[in-house]
Amino acid sequence: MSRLPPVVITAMVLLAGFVICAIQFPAIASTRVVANLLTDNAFLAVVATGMTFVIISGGIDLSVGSVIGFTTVFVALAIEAWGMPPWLAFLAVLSICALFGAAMGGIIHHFDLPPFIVTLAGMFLARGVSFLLSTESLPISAPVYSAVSDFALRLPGGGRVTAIALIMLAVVIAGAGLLHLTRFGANVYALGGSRTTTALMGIPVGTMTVRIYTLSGLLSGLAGIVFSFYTASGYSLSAVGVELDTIAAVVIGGTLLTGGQGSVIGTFLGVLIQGLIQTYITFDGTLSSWWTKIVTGVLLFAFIALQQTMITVARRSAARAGARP
Amino acid sequence: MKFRSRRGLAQFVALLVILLVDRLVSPQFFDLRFQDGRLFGSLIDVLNRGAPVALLSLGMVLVIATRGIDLSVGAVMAIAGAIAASLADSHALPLVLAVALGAGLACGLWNGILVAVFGIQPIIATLILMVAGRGIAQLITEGRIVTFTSGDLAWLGNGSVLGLPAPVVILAGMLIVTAAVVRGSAFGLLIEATGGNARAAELAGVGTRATLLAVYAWCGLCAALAGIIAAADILGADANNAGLWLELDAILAVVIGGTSLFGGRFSLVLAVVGALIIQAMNTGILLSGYPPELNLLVKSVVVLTVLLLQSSRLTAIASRFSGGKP
Amino acid sequence: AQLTVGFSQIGSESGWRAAETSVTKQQAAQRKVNLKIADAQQKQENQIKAIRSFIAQNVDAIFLAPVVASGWDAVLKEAKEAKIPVVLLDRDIDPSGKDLYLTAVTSDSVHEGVVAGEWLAKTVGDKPCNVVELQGTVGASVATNRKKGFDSVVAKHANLKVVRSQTGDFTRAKGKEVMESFIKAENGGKSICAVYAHNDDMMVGAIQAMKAAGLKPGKDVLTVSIDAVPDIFKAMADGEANATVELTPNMAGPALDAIMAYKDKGTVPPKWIQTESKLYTAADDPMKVYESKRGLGY
Amino acid sequence: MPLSSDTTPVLLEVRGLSKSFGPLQALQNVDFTLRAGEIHALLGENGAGKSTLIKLVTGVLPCDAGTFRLGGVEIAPRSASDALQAGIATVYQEVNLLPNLSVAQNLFLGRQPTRFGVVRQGEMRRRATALLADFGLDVDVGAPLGSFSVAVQQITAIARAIDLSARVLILDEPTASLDRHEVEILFRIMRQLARRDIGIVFISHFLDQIYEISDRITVLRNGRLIGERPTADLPRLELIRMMLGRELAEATGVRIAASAQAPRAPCASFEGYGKAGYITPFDLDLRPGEVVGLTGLLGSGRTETVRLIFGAERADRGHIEIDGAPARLGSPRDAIRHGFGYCPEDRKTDGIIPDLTVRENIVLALQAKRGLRRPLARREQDEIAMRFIKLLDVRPPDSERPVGLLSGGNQQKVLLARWLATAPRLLLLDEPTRGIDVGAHAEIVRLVRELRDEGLSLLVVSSELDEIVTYSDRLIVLRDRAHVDELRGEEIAVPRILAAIAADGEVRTRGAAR
Ligand SMILES: Nc1ncnc2c1ncn2[C@@H]1O[C@H](COP(=O)(O)OP(=O)(O)OP(=O)(O)O)[C@@H](O)[C@H]1O
Ligand SMILES: Nc1ncnc2c1ncn2[C@@H]1O[C@H](COP(=O)(O)OP(=O)(O)OP(=O)(O)O)[C@@H](O)[C@H]1O
Ligand SMILES: [Mg+2]
Ligand SMILES: [Mg+2]
Repeated sequence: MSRLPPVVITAMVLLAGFVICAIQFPAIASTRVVANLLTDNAFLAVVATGMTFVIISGGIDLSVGSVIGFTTVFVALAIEAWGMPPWLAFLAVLSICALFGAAMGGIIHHFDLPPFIVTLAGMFLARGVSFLLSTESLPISAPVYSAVSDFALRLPGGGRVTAIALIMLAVVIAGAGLLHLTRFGANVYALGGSRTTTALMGIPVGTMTVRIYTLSGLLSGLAGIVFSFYTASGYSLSAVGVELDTIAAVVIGGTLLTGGQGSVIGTFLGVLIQGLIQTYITFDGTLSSWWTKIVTGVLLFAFIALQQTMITVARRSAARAGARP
Repeated sequence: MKFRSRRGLAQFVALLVILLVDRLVSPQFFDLRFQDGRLFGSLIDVLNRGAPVALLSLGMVLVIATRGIDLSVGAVMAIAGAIAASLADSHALPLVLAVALGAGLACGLWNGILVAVFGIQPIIATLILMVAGRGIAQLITEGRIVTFTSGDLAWLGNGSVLGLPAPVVILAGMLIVTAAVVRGSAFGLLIEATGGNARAAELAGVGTRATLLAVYAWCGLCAALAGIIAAADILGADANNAGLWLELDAILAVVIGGTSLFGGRFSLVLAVVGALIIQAMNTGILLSGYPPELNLLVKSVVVLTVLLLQSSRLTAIASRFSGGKP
Repeated sequence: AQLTVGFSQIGSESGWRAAETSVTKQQAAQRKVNLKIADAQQKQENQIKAIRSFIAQNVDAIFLAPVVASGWDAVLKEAKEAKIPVVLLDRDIDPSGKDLYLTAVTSDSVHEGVVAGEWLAKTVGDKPCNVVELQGTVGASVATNRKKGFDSVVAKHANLKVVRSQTGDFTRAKGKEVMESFIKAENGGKSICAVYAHNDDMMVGAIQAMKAAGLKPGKDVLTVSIDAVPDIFKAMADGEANATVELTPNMAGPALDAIMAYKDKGTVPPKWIQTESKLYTAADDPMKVYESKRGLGY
Repeated sequence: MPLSSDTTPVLLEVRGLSKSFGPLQALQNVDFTLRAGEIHALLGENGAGKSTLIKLVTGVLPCDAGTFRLGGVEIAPRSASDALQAGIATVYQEVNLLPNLSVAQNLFLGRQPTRFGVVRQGEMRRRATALLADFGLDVDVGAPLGSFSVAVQQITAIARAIDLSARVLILDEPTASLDRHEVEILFRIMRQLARRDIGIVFISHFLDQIYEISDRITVLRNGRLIGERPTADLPRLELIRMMLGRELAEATGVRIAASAQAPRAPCASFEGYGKAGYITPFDLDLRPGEVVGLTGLLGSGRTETVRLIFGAERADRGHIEIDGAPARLGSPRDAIRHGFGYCPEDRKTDGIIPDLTVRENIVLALQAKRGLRRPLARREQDEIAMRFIKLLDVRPPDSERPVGLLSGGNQQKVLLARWLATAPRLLLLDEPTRGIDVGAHAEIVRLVRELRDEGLSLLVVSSELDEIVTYSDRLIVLRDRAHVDELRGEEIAVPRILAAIAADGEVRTRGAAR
């Protein structure tokens, strides 16, 4: 194989980064830290999986962070204040989020509006509704929550693969399957290639658009539930700015923002790269607020530059290899 | 020509409608009075407070016309403001401005290099500076609000020319300069060609790289100017909050101004109108007296309404119902 | 042996926060404590990550300035299992976590609002007074509490009335913009008797707006705000501000003392170490306070 | 050949179809009748409204007025998928499917074989390979479509439509980028389908092909129906008159060589010029007042040669002399500075800028050459645009129309205009007549000769051998990305070229991925 797929390159970049971090802080190379990486970024990976579909289809969803915030507030209120059984609260909030996504998809398609702005309005709306619901941070004390947070697969070396990490892994695997193995997934790529052409090829573009944003809404809701497990609370200001982290993870994972190319596995690796950057910074522990930001930026740049270089090199050598008759 | 004149109608109508709604929630909205040599009134506030975002959108619209995006403008604002405020009391204004604007230019060039030379996707290339840039700004101020007393710099935020606030005059000047640079030369055509189809433009001899570098640099410059005004306004640089999330407002302004995020055709004036639409909405919210929990809800409804007004699909449906020929 | 303390700081969203960070560093250095600061950039998830990584690094104690009140139980339980004492700084958390931390060094932000309100009530006496309020960030617990405290005083005085209340996001720029619109909406500011701001930064912006509109803050319009950052003392010295309620940036000092006593002698500190919410007015020699506060990194 | 007569049942009936785009009446009260088992050619000049008619029939665009009946039943498709469901499969003009998907996915998009909801990749590839084998195409169906040449993409689109077509198959200029061999295969398959009573609508500007394959012809002009005739009853000249509304001074068929002057000094000469993995090094002299033709099978390296010469691709060996002095061609800008111009073959991705107006597209290269600081005044731009719109007869003659809204052939004319406006000394034309109607075709051939006589140097790629022999003074034959032969003077004739192309005795299948 002379052509390395971008995913492999991203994986190699992640590995290289991990090794470098571990050399500097040996404690990083422990199952505990690796398992924490999964748990801490679980909600991000879930929402990024949905975002991957949206971006590959040529769209973008800025509402995800707010939807997560809304979900945590709703779940907290539903369980604690309105006395809903948790499963019902989850079902309700997932339906609301899916509907919300569907509505945005419908508006984008039927009125031919740019997704960036429609979902930006969605972002304002979801955050606004959570403010209306409650501006306080609400603890959730339902037994499910302590059960879920106590559950963990213990790894040798003190690592704990928590329930939310498992949920996340399941979502990533299911998402990868949906994207890469089904007709639906093929249509998502098709949309990203060209909307008009896809329509001309007889794919119902409108339905697809609605479904894709529904999926993103649904997964944002699920990410919100995961987030509420993570913090055992609901708060209207939670997950502010997560949309940008999510987009960054997706793009670092090799998905083209212009659509048509990318993978869920790549996104997962992108999430881990971001998590690694943060872990590195916390381990360093000497950075002031501003140096934290600067170092985050520099590391982000380093990863992307490394990735870009490797892709260029791979492409060159592929061209070389193709040269021989 | 007919095509041209109809373009932009929706934006001006939207602005007018929002101003009228503002008048409904606040009866004194259109009142203007003259005091201490300058005009006072909510309309002036809309212009004055809208100026920074309008400045950002002047740069942003060029970037978006090339099919790019610049998320770093808010951070660049913070950097320029921090530099200006730290130097203001010890150096002459021209030097202060040169250094702050130079920093903005450098930031823009950095973005441009990542996008044009290294081929990194614009959103991620500028995300790097969005994150690190605010850190740099905070590094300059060490997280404090750096205040200054220099009247020269303060004038840029609080002074007035012929009764109009200085930021408004600066905005108007910048709009004219940008329009002159872009439409007075062939730059505008090259930008639109690059955004419309970069491959084809390159084959037609357009220096697409140079074009990209130039627009990102210009965007950095505009952002720096906005940052200086923001610092001058409050007589201090608040690196933590200056320009925070304003990149989204700027992008919103550009899109409301009818420029597609997929590049190509752009309009400077309409981008500024877009920024004023956003500010008219914000000012209206502040004047309305509704509880702040509602701000975002109102904002989302207004944004959607303005977008729907512009949607060609909706006009088509409407004209079908009214029976008229489109 | 030298103590290592991990400090999960919220971020650097305001001058006060920067001061808290730098004072914490000073206090740790004075006591020769090794301090590790993790800056969470305003995100709870980052704070949780930071605490986990402190646990992984086996620090001697953890300081936490929680960005929100709830959601700490799981991670604090982990800290407890690892036998690492946790001290809350600046803000408290929900009661369910009471036994998960050693002590909390905080001020009572509802009380701060009350102090501000009482000052105003006392100053205006029986005269009717229309107050405009500059709130902090919507949803931020400090904003909610400072509003709650102030409102409780207003409710007791029929002559006090909050006529407008809008968020200024704790920033100068927004404070100025919102105040501009208050002035327009309230008859050129003539019907405004007092401004209450949830922090001093917004008040500094509001003062600028009032001056630009030809009002005389501190005289025509009373001002009261919270935090006691240096710049408000300058305004006070110039007669443009009336009162501020101090939120001390030195939470770490008492916290470090408590931890050291706990580690050395096993002294269990009280569950809540409340810092003083001191009221400053023009009578407190603002210039002197200004000078003394300037070096603290605000 | 199954000749349908008026007694064969009507399959698709279009009545009173009208469509306007703003002030432009693209179609006006057009009727169209397709019978079962017939191959029906739809003809007309560029911009006559052929593609628009197709898009209305398949519901891609809403029509202003008109009815459709399929097999006697009224239908009103509102999207391409409705049309597909009704049994109408279409290859739209210049829609090259989805370059980012694999060939197999493109062929089966929306109807992939699945088991428990999972696409059976192996099965799909097997079927795709078999489907393409019918067209003599042996490609890696797992590779992205975009890595193949335009021709392979075109064949894939045709194969998809043919596999889908239940009752009606519509082909809008399917042969524009195919060579003879593939056209023959396509025609064989079309005849098979017609025998199965499928009705086929065929659009093309190649009159030879029309006479070879079609049973009946409908002609449109300026959005109006001019007439419907059985092909056998319609002489060629009469057909052209119907299409153009005037006589065509048909000079295309005759070969007119350059006036036999002493050969002038080359304006550009390439020596050992090439790029690994792209094209084998070649030597080439280009002289003023001379047309050099490039010919070969699809994928033989013609486009590659031209792109290298224009600097769109950087050579890694060899040198260039321009006017006798060594030069460097690192980018298109370098080439343009030396007075080169290049009309690319893929006008959609490499040529037009759809959002910009005809005027802006025309002046773009000239403006880029002049540089930023010497902007063309609006008046100059209008003047230039109008001059070329007239010269090349661009329709509609509206310089302020976004070029993306022009018909395919007219877009091609705009591209030509772009380069002519720069007054080049060397013009590289890659398939300049693709998708251009007979009238304009003759104009372009005439133009090529005129430019040559004015002293321009031209390098032209064309798959149309009949065309290329009429103006080439020298003809380079390519095979497998190498220049293998050069024909001059009397050697330049179709049979001789065919022999040279297939020198190793067989016409090989092609289409390896990049
Ligand atoms: N979407 C559109 N908007 C505006 N005008 C259009 C649109 N589509 C086509 N037209 C115009 O309608 C006319 C008919 O175009 P059409 O594409 O049907 O021509 P055609 O006969 O297929 O030509 P060609 O042989 O060049 O492909 C042209 O003048 C074209 O500019
Ligand atoms: N196997 C291939 N490897 C690399 N590039 C290819 C390959 N096939 C096609 N291309 C690219 O696709 C485009 C079209 O090439 P094509 O194969 O049609 O070349 P050609 O010899 O010029 O034939 P024609 O001009 O008849 O299309 C060119 O830009 C070429 O670089
Ligand atoms: Mg056509
Ligand atoms: Mg070619």
